[in-house]
Amino acid sequence: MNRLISLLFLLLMCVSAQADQPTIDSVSEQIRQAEYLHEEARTVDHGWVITRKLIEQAKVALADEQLISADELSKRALRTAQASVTQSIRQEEVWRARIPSS
Amino acid sequence: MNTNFSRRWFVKSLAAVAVIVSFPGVVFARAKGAFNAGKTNDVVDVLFGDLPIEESTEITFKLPDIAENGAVVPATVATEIEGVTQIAIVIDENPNPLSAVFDIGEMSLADVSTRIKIGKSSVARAYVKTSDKVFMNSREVKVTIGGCGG
Amino acid sequence: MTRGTACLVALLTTVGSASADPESDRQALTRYFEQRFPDVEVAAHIDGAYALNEQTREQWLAMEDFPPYEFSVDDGEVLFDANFEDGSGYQDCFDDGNVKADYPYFDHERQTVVTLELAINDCRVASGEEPLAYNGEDIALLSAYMAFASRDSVIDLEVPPEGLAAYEAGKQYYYSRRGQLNFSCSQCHMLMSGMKLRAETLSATIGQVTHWPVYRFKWQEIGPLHRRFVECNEQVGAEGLDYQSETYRNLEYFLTYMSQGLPLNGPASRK
Amino acid sequence: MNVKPVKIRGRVKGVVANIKCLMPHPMETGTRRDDAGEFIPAHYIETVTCLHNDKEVMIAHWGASVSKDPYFSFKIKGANAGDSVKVSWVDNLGETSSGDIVLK
Repeated sequence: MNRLISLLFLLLMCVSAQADQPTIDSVSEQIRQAEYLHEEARTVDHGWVITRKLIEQAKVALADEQLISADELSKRALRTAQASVTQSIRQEEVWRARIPSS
Repeated sequence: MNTNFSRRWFVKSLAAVAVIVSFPGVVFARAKGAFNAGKTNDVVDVLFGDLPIEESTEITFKLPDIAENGAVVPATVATEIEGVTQIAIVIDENPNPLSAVFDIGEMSLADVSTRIKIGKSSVARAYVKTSDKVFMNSREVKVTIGGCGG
Repeated sequence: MTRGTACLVALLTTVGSASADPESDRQALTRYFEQRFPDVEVAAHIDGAYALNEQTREQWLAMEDFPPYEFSVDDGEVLFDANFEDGSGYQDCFDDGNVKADYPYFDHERQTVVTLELAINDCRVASGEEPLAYNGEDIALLSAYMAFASRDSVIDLEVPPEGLAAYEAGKQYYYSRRGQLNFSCSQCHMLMSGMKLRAETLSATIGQVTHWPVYRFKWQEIGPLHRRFVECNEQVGAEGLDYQSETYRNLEYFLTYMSQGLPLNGPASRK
Repeated sequence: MNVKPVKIRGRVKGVVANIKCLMPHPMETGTRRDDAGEFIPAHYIETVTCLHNDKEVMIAHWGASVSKDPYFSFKIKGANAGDSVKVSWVDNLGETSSGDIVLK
């Protein structure tokens, strides 16, 4: 299921990259994606503090109609949310390597 | 012993700006000025007036080099010097450098321990007063910011 | 040791064993710390970082001489002795309080790890009392009293087959990187144990749970183990979870097994 | 604040009694703020009086920079088992408490 998310996410990133001028819709969409991926990470105890902060800041900026900074903040929130999901997937595979063997 | 104890106190309390608290049989001075002083020199003036102050290694002044936590720093002042009447602990960099004063009665040894707050890295001083002289020993205490910095 | 063999040894020691059972995990971890700290007794690790740093140990012993958590133990005893509305009391669930060595255990009915804090609330609810908040003062005071009453009893955990999944979940949590800084608990408390992060000496995995609850001078009050889990999470940029959440209980389950056979020495003071 | 008694431990070795005590007290400096950002008023022990068989042997004067739940240890000469030791404090708000033991 996780693998599907990362592919879905990469697809979304390509689509939104083409939209030059941020709009309320494009920014809201990025915030929604960030929230979705952040929840995804939290369900496996891999939520990051920075993601929640960036999402909140993006929402405040959007509410103040600061489109440019809201767009930038939501993109950063999306990147950190994605990084936390990637971390959870990666750790699933590699954590056993850290156990001291007999 | 008791009368001799209070006569010495009576003289001292006249000099210092003191809040006289009625205490059965003993008049004592809280030396308010000393605790409100913002600099070590002012503390020393109020506590010891113009008595000569002499550095001395006769005072065992136990304090950690690096404090585990600035809020609770174990401090011990002990000395074999004869005729000690008072011990004071002063932390230069604290907003109010004077931390504690101990009036040592005849039947007490000059050996006290407590735990004090140190705001930031500072020189700490232990003063030991006899009837006519004051001895002082000092040492550096480092106070670090706690946490792993994450 | 030449650079080549060092890498070889590092490779060998980190090659993970298949899903080993708790006892061989514990033995492997014990060997790791025996090799890393040859002149530190395994049992000494119950003093955490103070077993690995002489200078801070001296200060700590000055604090332990007459520690401020004694008031929490006294207040906890008052709470422990008070009866519930229905006349029963904690004694009916925990005798004289010397029970901490029996926790946490894997509960068959609920198929979950039950910690001492959960058991305290079970006891209250069974007598019609309101459960205590897991981040509240009362439960910290009660645990302080029971930890004190349980001092020197030895951790003797038995992980039943049905409890292996919870044990493995706690183990996975401990060895997984998390948070923005991308650290795992094991990197600090195993690979870097005894070394410093800023002014902090890192304690070893073994002995990490034997002395809770703890009076941290930073908190200026006594606090439970899960409060420390939240703090550690946040220091690597990971979101802290709820006290007594399943993840934290499984983590405590794993860590308690890693201290199997060690004497309890709580409550304790820490910086 | 519900005032709690002073906890005291005393041991006689030879003719010297080593007294250790711990006093529950917040020792607020007056410069700290609570969660709401308001200053917490200064509240600290100002004077500690130590009696041996009801005779004053030591008076300590403390500022607010003595740590919370203050620890204080001192030594008394010419003490033996059966003697009484009492430690009492008064803080800047006029509250007071004490504790006493019989030396063993």
